Amino acid sequence: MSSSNSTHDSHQPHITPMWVYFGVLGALLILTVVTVAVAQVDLGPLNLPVAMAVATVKAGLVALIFMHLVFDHKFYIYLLLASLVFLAVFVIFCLFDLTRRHEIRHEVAAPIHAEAEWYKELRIQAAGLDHGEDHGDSHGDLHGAKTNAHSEKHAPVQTPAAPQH
Amino acid sequence: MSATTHDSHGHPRLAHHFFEMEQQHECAKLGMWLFLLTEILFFGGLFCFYFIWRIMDPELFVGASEMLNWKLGGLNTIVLIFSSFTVAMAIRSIQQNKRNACAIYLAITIACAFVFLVVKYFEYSAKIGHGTLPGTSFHDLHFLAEHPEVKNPHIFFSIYFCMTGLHGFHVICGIVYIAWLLYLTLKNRFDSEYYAPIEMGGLYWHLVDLIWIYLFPLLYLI
Amino acid sequence: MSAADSNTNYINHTKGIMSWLLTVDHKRIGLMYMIVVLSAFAAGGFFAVAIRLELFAPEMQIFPAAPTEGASWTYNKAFTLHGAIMVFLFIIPSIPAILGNFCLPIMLGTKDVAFPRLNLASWYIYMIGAAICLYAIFFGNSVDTGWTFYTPYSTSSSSSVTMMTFGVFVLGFSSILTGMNFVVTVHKMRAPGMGWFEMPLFVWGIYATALIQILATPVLAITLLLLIMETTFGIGIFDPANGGDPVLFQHFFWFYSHPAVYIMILPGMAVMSELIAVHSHRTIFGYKLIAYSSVAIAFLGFLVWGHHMFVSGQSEFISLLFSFITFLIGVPTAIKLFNWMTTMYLGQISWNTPMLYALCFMVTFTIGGLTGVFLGALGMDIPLHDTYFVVAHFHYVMMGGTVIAFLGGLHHWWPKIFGKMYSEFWGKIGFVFIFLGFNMTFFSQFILGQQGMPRRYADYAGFEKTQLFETYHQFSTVGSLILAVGFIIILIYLVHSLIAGKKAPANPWGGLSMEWATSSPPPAHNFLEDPVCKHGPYDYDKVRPEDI
Amino acid sequence: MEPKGTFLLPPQASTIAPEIDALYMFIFYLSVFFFIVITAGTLYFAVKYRKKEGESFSLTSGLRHNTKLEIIWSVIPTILFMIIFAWGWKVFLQAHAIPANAKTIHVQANQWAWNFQYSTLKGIGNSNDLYIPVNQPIKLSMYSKDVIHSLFIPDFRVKMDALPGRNTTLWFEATAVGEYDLYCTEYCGLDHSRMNRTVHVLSEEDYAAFLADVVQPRKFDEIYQASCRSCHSLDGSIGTGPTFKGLWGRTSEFTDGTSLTIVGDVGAKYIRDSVYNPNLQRVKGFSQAMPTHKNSITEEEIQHIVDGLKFLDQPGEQPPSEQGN
Repeated sequence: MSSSNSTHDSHQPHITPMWVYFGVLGALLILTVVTVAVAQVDLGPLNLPVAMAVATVKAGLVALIFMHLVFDHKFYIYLLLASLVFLAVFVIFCLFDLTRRHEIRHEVAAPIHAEAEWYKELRIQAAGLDHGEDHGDSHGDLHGAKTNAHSEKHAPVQTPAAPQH
Repeated sequence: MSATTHDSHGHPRLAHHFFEMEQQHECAKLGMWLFLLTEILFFGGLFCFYFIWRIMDPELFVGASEMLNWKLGGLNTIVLIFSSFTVAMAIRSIQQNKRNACAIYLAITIACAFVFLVVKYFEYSAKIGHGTLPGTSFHDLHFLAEHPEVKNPHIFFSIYFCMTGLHGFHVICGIVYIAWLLYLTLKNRFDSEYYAPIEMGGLYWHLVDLIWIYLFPLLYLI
Repeated sequence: MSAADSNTNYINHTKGIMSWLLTVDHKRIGLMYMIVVLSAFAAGGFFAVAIRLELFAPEMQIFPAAPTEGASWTYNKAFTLHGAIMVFLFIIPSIPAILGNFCLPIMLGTKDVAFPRLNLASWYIYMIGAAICLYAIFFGNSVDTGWTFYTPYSTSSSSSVTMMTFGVFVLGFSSILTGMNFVVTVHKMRAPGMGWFEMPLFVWGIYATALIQILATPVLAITLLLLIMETTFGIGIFDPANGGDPVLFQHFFWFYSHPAVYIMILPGMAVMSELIAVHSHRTIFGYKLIAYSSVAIAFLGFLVWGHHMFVSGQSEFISLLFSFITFLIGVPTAIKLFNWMTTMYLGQISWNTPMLYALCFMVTFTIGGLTGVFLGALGMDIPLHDTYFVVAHFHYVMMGGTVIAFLGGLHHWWPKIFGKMYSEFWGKIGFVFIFLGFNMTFFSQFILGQQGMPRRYADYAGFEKTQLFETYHQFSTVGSLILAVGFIIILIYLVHSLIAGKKAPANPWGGLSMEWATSSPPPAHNFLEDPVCKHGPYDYDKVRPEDI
Repeated sequence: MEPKGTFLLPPQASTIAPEIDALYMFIFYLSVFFFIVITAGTLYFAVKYRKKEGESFSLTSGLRHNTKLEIIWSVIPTILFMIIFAWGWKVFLQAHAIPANAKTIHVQANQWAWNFQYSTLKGIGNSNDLYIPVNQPIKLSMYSKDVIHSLFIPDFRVKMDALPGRNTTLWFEATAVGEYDLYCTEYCGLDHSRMNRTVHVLSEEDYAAFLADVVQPRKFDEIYQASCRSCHSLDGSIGTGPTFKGLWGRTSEFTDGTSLTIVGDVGAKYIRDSVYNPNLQRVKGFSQAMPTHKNSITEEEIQHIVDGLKFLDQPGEQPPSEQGN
């Protein structure tokens, strides 16, 4: 009906040559090995970007070749990119808020740095597994872990539950 | 059904409100892509969950991801990539009217999906056995003893179970759909003119693979 | 059309309840949506009146102060259900699912939407979602969290939050599938000769809405799923007791729910463009600008969710960004208003009921939009946030915008849908009640909010300002009763028209878009001959209605 | 004394209120102007170009766009919006930048009550209404024990959510003595609408009297329970620190080789130093574990500690500071 203004121009479906599919399969398997290999080396802060970069190359191969995006009308690529843009906006804006909340008012930090209350019990039990009856130590450990948690980030974070802390 | 309007392209699978197979196929493909967009944003919420905690609390991920077996994860990656390849081959076969080849490729895809689920089952039961559970049911004392520096480890396992659980659910849906495609292929319902359902199934399956390609390094490796 | 006098149409060509429940005809599905969505509106309206009566005076009047044995209804449950029903069950599906389903394929000159069976499935999914919500309300413990389900209240509330959110989760899929259907239909099913800029603006508006439905609703789905996981397993994303962040929930929630505001208002604007152009009998001024501004609003609508959170403790920098983009979104909205106004210039304006609603929209939506400027300004939002000012603002947009446009659209397409004319006299009477009642109800709430009355308060006794608040609350309650009477009048004369109304001509308003070229009501496949698009939908300077 | 509100706005009772109201009036007049333009224009066209009774449809104007006009009505709103945005940002920053001389009051919100704490010490100086001095910047440091609440004082034009799990802050400077409503504006459950209190703005003298009345120094027992208990026993057993039993009158040897008998003024001074600067003199055999209590124990309370220690070994008698109770 709307073929006159349809975005499609060729009537024959695109049949991808066999070797392309085998090539992509090989590339994907090699890249999987690369991901695993790279992950064995600790790159520090680069761990995440490198892993994401390799994954994106793999995802790109699947999307472009297996999902026929290169052979299809460009509109589908735009659609896919649009969804990724919105996703990126979502993640970046949320992160922007969470990481910069306390920059004007220092007390306002994310609670993500505090451990849930119910771990106290578990930690004591876990410490019991490790060093038997050493009570004082387990307390110290717990305390140490908690203060680390607070001082690790930029601003001095006041424990909200007790103003006089 | 106003039969007068389409006598030019009288394919038996042409629905009444379309003019020609071309239009019907294009509609199906666009609809499927839009559905895939919703899938991406649906998983996107979980990726947002992941990235926020990853950046706010990196120690959690370094410590907790050691608990996952990257060998099993890697095996599953290879299985899924291979199944993605076979489903692409299935579409290629039906485009050339090779129904038997198409059926074989679809069957291999289903088999791969089952292998994936079996591996997943072993991973899950090991976690459950250790008490490495998501949320407040987390009680893996050995983990706590070995990793005193990791705060709130249950959150990592919440992310792990939510993401792989939702992904596993998609794999199960994929198995059902592809099994149905296999049935229809065996009943000679598809040909080089009409294979949109297989192509849609392929797109869906590739997306399931795509998501796993990200999940594997994010959860198991780093 | 000569064949229009044939008596078979989509309503009577097959008979029996199953011919409706299993239909794949977009027009019948539209009617089925009309029945259930308007029932939801009546239910939401019932709660609204209950809320207003409670607030007529300080102290508790009709609701118990606390739930007791036998009387578990509280004011909090009433306002939650009013909000949840109106948002999820009424406004979001109202224009797209009823008028969109009915008109969009006909306006594009096609026989049906791209996926008719999926369209029917959307209706069933809507029904399942609604049934789950009803179950939670009547057989569960209802829900008292507000329609926003803010954590950690929602994770600690003893009401049936899980069940209700699951119902909303299911409803979301109905919305997504409808949106997908419309986007594909617009892209691939247009009649020969109809380019993108020959589409009626209604279609553009619904198209922009559908894009938001597709991109935003999945995020609501995952948010609600995570909320359910948090309540059941304590996964630690939103509840600080489990190491989560309650403000993050607000981000997740508003990432959907702000675009959802545009899911609600864009279709209203879409209807407005039709009403103004057809009843002014004048080509639309700035067609492309209106079309593009719909898409621009849809896009920018994704980037402003944080303006619901200026006092929530989020980063000041992100508030700055959100406020800035909020003001950007004001520009396309203003452009639309000016374009509609100018469209009337040099027109030939019929003062009939749909046009009255269009004029009403111009007034009420302008107030809604302008008061949004107050709320978007960072410093100004501080005293106004979560007061009745916000309540009044979004009712002026949602009700003064969407519901008024919906009523206008319903009157506009009523002859096309049912083939009957309603009483023009009673139409105008109903309009007067709606206009007066609406403005009385909600304008007083602006003053209330500015004076500091917080929203979601069951009781305002014992304040320094009780006396002041009482006056405006009483004014508002009286207005709401007038509004209710208005809706009852409309219901009565519309139902009466079905039984005893005059037969409608194919083109009662002299419109030029394709739906007016077929008979009223249309035949089963919309057109007896496949139509070809020969002129633009608003070529009132070139084509006479009798020539189409 | 109490400022009057207008029809549109409540009284201005803080320094930020006039700033916010100025912005309000600016947007208000602009809105009225544009509302009149749009409504009047719409109605004028609707009347002027209405279709007469019985008139049939004719071809109408083909005016489809006018670039100049469209640019004007895109650019003018954009400029106005940017002005409002910038103004709003300026006021927002003013409302957020806490002056250095602000006095802190801790606020704890729970379902469904407010608790204002005037002292940094736990358990003393609380009230359910908020009492503040006039013309003095006040900083509220808020947190919630359960769900999200929001503190709103309409006459001050201030509002901020109180969140569980972390602190938020809010500041204002009241400009007029009087009583004002304080509301919770974030929906928080059943009695949300009863979570309102009064703000009492007091003159400086009245506020001092209020503080003296409400912020009473804690007694020995309370301080002991809050700050000393985990390290110093009362029954003579050895903890992280020396026991309090028999401390008064004991002769302690310190790591630096000196020793001191804890009696009289010298003893009192030693105890004060130990509380505020514990590592100055450390008793032999104990680690450097004790933190300073500068921020949690006041000078008045030191006296109570000394008194408490004196009477520790005579269970029958009350320390003098507790007799008034």
